[in-house]
Amino acid sequence: MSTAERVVVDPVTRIEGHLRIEAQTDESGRITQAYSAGTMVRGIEIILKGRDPRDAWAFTQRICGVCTLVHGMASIRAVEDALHRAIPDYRIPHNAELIRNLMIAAQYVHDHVMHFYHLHALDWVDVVSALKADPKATSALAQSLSSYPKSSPGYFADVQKKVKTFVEQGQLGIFSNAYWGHPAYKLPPEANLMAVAHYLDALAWQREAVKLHAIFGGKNPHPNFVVGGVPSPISVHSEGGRGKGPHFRGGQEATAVNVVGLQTVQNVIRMMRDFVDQAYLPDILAIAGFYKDWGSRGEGLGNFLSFGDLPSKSFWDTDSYLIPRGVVLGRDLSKVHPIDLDADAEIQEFVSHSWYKYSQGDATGLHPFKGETELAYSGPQPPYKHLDVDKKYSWIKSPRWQGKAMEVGPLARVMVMVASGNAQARELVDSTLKTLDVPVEALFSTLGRTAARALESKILADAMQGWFDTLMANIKAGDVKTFNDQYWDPSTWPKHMQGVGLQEAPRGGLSHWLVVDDGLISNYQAVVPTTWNAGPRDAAEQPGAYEAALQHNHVLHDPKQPLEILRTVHSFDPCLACAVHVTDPDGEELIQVKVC
Amino acid sequence: MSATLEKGLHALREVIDAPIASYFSSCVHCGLCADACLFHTETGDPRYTPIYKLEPLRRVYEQEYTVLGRVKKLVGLAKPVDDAMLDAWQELVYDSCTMCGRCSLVCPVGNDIVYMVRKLREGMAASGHTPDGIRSATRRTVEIGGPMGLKWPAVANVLRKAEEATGLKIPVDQPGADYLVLLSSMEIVNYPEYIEALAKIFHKAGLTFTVSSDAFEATNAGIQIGVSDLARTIVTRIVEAAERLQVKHVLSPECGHAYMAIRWEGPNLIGRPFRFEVVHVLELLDELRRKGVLKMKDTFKDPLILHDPCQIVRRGGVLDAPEQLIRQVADNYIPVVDQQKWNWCCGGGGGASAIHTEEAEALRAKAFQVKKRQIESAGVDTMVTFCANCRIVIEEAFDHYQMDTKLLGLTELLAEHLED
Amino acid sequence: MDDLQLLTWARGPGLDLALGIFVLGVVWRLIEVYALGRKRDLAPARHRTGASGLHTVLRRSMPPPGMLKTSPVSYIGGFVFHIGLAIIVLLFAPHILLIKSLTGLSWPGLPSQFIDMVAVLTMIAMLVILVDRINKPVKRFLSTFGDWFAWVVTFLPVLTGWMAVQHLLLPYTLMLALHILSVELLLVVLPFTKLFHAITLFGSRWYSGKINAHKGVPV
Amino acid sequence: MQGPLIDTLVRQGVSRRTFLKYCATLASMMALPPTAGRAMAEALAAARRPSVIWLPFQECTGCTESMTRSHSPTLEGMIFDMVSLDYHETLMAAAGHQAEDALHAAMKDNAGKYLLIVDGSVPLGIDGAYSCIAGRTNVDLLKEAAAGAAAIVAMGSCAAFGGIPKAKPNPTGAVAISDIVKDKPIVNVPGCPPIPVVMTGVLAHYLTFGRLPDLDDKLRPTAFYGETIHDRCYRRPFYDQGKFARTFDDEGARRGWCLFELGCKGPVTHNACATTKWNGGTSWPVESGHGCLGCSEPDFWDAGGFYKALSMPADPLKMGTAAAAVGAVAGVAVSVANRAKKHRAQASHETTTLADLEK
Amino acid sequence: MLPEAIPIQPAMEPSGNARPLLREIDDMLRRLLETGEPSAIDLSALPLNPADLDWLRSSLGVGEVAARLQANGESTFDETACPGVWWVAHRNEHGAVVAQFIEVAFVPELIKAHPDDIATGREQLEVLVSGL
Repeated sequence: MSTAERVVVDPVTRIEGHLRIEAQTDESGRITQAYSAGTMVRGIEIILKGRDPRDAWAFTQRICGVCTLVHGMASIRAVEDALHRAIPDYRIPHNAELIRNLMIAAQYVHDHVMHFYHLHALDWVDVVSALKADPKATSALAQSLSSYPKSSPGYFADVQKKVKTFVEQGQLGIFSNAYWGHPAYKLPPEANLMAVAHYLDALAWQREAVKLHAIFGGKNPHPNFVVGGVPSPISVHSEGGRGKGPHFRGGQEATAVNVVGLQTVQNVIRMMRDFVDQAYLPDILAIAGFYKDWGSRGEGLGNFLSFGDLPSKSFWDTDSYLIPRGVVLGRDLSKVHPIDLDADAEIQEFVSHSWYKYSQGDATGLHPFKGETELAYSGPQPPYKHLDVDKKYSWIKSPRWQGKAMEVGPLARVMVMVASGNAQARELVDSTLKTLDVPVEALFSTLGRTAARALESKILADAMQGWFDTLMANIKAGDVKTFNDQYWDPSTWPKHMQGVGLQEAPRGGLSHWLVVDDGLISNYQAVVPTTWNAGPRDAAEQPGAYEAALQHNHVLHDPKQPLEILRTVHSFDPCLACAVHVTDPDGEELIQVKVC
Repeated sequence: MSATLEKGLHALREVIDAPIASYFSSCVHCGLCADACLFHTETGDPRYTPIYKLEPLRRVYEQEYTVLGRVKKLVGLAKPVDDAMLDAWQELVYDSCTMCGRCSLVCPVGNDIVYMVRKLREGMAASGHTPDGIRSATRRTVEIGGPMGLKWPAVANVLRKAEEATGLKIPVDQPGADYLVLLSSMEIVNYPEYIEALAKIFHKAGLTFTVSSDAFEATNAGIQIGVSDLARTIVTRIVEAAERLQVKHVLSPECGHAYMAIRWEGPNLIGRPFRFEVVHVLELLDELRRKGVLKMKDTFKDPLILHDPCQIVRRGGVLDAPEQLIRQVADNYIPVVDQQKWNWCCGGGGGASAIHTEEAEALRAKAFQVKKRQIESAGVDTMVTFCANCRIVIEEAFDHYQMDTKLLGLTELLAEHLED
Repeated sequence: MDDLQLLTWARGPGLDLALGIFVLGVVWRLIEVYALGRKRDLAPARHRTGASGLHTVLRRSMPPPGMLKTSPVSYIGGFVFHIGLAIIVLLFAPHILLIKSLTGLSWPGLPSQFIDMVAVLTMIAMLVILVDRINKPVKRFLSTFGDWFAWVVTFLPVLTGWMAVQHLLLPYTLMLALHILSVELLLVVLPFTKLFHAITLFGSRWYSGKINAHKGVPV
Repeated sequence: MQGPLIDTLVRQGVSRRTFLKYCATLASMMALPPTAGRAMAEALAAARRPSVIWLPFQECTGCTESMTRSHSPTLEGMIFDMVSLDYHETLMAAAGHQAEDALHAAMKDNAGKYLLIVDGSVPLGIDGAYSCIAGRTNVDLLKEAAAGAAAIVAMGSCAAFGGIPKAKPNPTGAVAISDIVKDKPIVNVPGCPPIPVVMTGVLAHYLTFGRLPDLDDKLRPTAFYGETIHDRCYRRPFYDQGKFARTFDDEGARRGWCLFELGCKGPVTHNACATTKWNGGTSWPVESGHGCLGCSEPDFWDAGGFYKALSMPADPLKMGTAAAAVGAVAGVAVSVANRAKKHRAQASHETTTLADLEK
Repeated sequence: MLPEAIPIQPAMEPSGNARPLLREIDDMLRRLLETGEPSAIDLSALPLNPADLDWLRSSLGVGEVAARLQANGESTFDETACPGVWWVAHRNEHGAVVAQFIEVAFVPELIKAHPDDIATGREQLEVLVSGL
């Protein structure tokens, strides 16, 4: 093995945004220290200042085009929460909550599937090895796992032929120069072929899945939202018509949410359940079976936070959430700690190792309502080889809950669900552990994180049908209200208000903190999942979730091919544009850099 | 001190008020007022467009009372009002304007143009830009007592003759009478039968009246020329006489400007309301008609039309009485198209009839064509009016055009057919 | 600056500026005009003048008897163009929204094809009026630079608005920006040109009505 | 109709008719004449999969996500059959040094021939340090990659026009690709994100004809950006009839009436949403009920707010009250002066006598 | 509950934009007869609403030939009552119409077999023949 060295992975690919990992290894190749850095900023929080809060969703939505819904939703909720805090009887129509749930859940399932097959799978699946597979054996394997219809030998032979042609042409494109043949790849050729086939299937599947967003939001990526409900009126009319009850409009005098559109939604829900049940979950279990050793590395923090989401009644009724709100500390699933959103010391962001400056000193932590966003870039002048990790080294801030670093995301949610007593979650976790024949500790790992993503996809895909049925029942009963226009006009708002928009995004707990003065945004802070997970060390030198996970039991086979780093980092599903969204327009910083 | 440009501008600065400012701000140069002005319609000369006649006033307003105008003046973009301009405008403001007020009626933005002409004449007069004829009429009125230079003995003579003709007493300087009867020189000289008619009617109605030897003249050339100071002098005579004689009413004669002067301008000239009521003779007659006092012994048979004098009807507000009265006496009254407040001027009001230059007379004659057409299209040989000035102007025009149309005074016509 | 930026400027700072100058100018000019005051008429009124000022404000919108025949272009053209302008300004849905955002008041609009037709009629009427001004001796004689200028600044918003809707000559965005800018030009110059009649007209008619009603003449 | 692509397709079981049909539909979408489908097929069939390098700068990955939603051709169709996507951070298997190596190899092997696709704007503030990949600034990477490119596709509004990073106050000094690269053919494919079929259509056109499609003055393909949303909107008849949705949930909204009053920017937005729709023709923003944000126009973020109708003020009007006050003060000042002047004139009135009338 | 449970009420009227196409088609037919040159109208590129298309379709009538192509979804080639005028509709795998043409030709372009495909067919045939 090699000598101790600094392994740099930049760009970390198959993620959203620009992430850089620097890992210090010892002589054995074991990672002793890991540093996670976001290397791109746009300054969206600053851009938002002085704008109409109703417009904010469109800006924040562009924080990320992958989890394309979550920032828009969080922003909408922030404005609504501000209104609700100021005007307690301010409410969102039930249909709007249901449609939002459907859109959020669709985002989860879509995002998780795409993450697994297109961003994460190539860490576990060797495409080149698939060429050696026997299509017949692959078919047998596939049929043994699930009832997924595309499992004939001919189907796999076709896929193999396609890949073969592709490889033989010599233009490998996106598959070129990868770690093919790395000894850490452990799947047999047949499993690889099956995964490659599902890689392609999932691409086709996801195109259909997003149609749910297109129906309600007009398009995907970046569907539309509106403060006070959803901007997708239901095309029914109650006057005239035959018999009782509402009638759907068709033709020109209609919106997308007509009988055809709702049928599409129903189809998408069915398709999502089918794919999760027949492909995603079985594939995860099958692949995980070959990588059980990853059940003992990559955990890191052991602290999990969930803001909760998917209300059956109202977002302000936290008891009606499908995903509960709370914190699990130190793997202790017996206790769920409550979260106080408004206490100054509860949620704070630190910039000790981030390129920002706080007016009260960089060692302090600030509650997001009082958050500051003044930049102090002090990194090396590009082009650079290494970041100075002892000082500041990232555009990402370090959020903490009661001073502790937290992991957010699917694993955190499943842990909080389990700890809160969600029966389906418990059952799924138990059966997964049993199928894989691994101890409960294996949950707290890179493997557990990737599996949790699949488990919650199942929980959500199942829940979607219920929300859809309720929506249809409401429509049938004549309730087609989807938007509350009562406080639409900012001139009807109180002069000062503030609110927080929470959302459990696919990558974890997301919070947008909004302060409004005279109908315009005076402060906007987005504390996003990847900030929690990918943030650098804080004032107390506590590492962030990525860093802690990488420092947990990783030995690199070959520092030149740091596949192990990718596996653990990808298990978090990094979304860097989300994490890095602030900067300062101050021109003087230019000079500072030159001085450095 | 004599008339100067500065004095004229000074006078204009005094009279410009909010309505004038509003009117000038509203004018859109649509030119519709031209269609309402007989001097334009009969000549086709665009200079006779009423609003154009006000250009000096407009310039003074703009340059003195608007910031933009002042700035324009400062940087030399505004043409100042000078003597040459006023000289050129004299014809437009006097010869070709009878202050008939028809233009004020048609202006789509509501500009009261004649209101402004009256004010502009203050400046024209003060700066010495007035026609000789009006000026001498004014002089005669102020110095002698009437525009024609008539003195009391001559009047007394006429009154005596009327007493003889009617056999009725015409009281002079009789205090406490119901009515102080005012006359106009023209009536006294040209239409003495008016006085006879009045005497008969008062007698019939059982009302008392008197004539004042100090204030028999009703016309007021000061208003026509546009000098309020002189107009005040003239009207004050009447006011003093009426208040001295403690009459309840002052009876304005048929003459239009006289009525305008005493009824509408009078109180404003002396700066206080009168202690008596001013009544136009037709108003009185109409009231008597309504009371049934005015009974006719016979009627006038020939078809006839009515000429409504501007200052009494359109500008004076005596709207309905003339037609009611003519219907009382005439069998074949033919209403013309432009009647009552829409009537066309005779062409000699506002002092114009006093201008005796060749050009002014030719212009008047030309302007009369509108009346001529009215008479011809009605196909009548008789026209009735109730303003001495109109009668003179119309008869001159009849002569000019060699028309043999008969022109009658309304009051005399009534008196002639009055039940004995 | 590209066309959308120009449009945004026109809708934003440009509009603010233009409306500011307009409001400033109107308030200033109104005070300038009406603070000159007038003397009370001491002659006793023939009868109470009541709402005569208001009557005149309304009555003067109709042509006097006979005048329609003598000046058909002025009246019919004027009617078509003024009513057309009013319809376009007050009953075209996008304009109603502007009015709503300025005043909070709104009402239903008319179909855009109708507005379109009205715009064409309005422009034809304005062109006829322009030709009339050139041809008719009185109008030509009275016309000053201000009259031609006022015609142009009034015509431009209608023309640009119509062309924007019809997608003529320039891209819609740019044409819309020009339309809004032309309206802003109109707003800016209105208080300082004869276009101010749009406001003083009411005062002028009211004065006429009052002054004449005092004598008993409805005008 | 022969060549490596068609051979590949045939070997993969894709018939010539399928391919022709694909070309015909693509030509239809690109508003090319019906005969162009045939030409396209001939050209595409003969093409060797050209190298495509996709560089992400200040972006949100929405453009890439949108590309994955492409229905015809599909992303996998593109990657396997049409182009050789040699560098794309979100999709590529390799990472770190291996990714960089792949990039450099592609640039070297295809020098002067590869198509460079860029999403995201490029920050110029603090010498570009606001956005770095592998320790190098975006502007540095862009210049290097552009030098060897045959043409550049600025994918999405950020790359095309600066997009959201350039929104006021543009904290990072973000600029569009065309602000930096001046010596290469550039096609802007704006949209936030662009419509997948537009993205693939532009690529297909380039592959077919070896040059960029006809562009407008903003370097957008006229086939897709030639008309406004409003002109092709299925709700246009309601606009013409004066039927408008007044809230997002009134009867008009449910009947699909025009969204102009709710701030739709369709009239000033050049894009093909109304005709191509989104996500395989499922819907598009206006059909679902939200007005067009105008996302394919330069600086649409600063165009006055998404819920303000185009005829409404873009900014709060601030001057009105102040102007009225100033106007009142000015007016009062002027009128005080005017009245003083008039009173002076009246006070200094000299009675006019008969003698005065004579000049 | 399924959305089908709720009845649908379509409403649409023709805009009249389809009418002028008939003249154009007539001109194209004349050209086909005189020069043998086929031509096509891309219906998706025209401002036609579904009612317009219905009107056009029913105006042109139904002819004798109807062909179907299964390639990446179904395509239909229907001869109208005017021989030589074909109604061509391309659908994707989900059955949604992605492009629609009126093709004026003796036989629609896409129906003709390509010489290369025929050659391939012959090769297959030869295998069969040799196996006899």
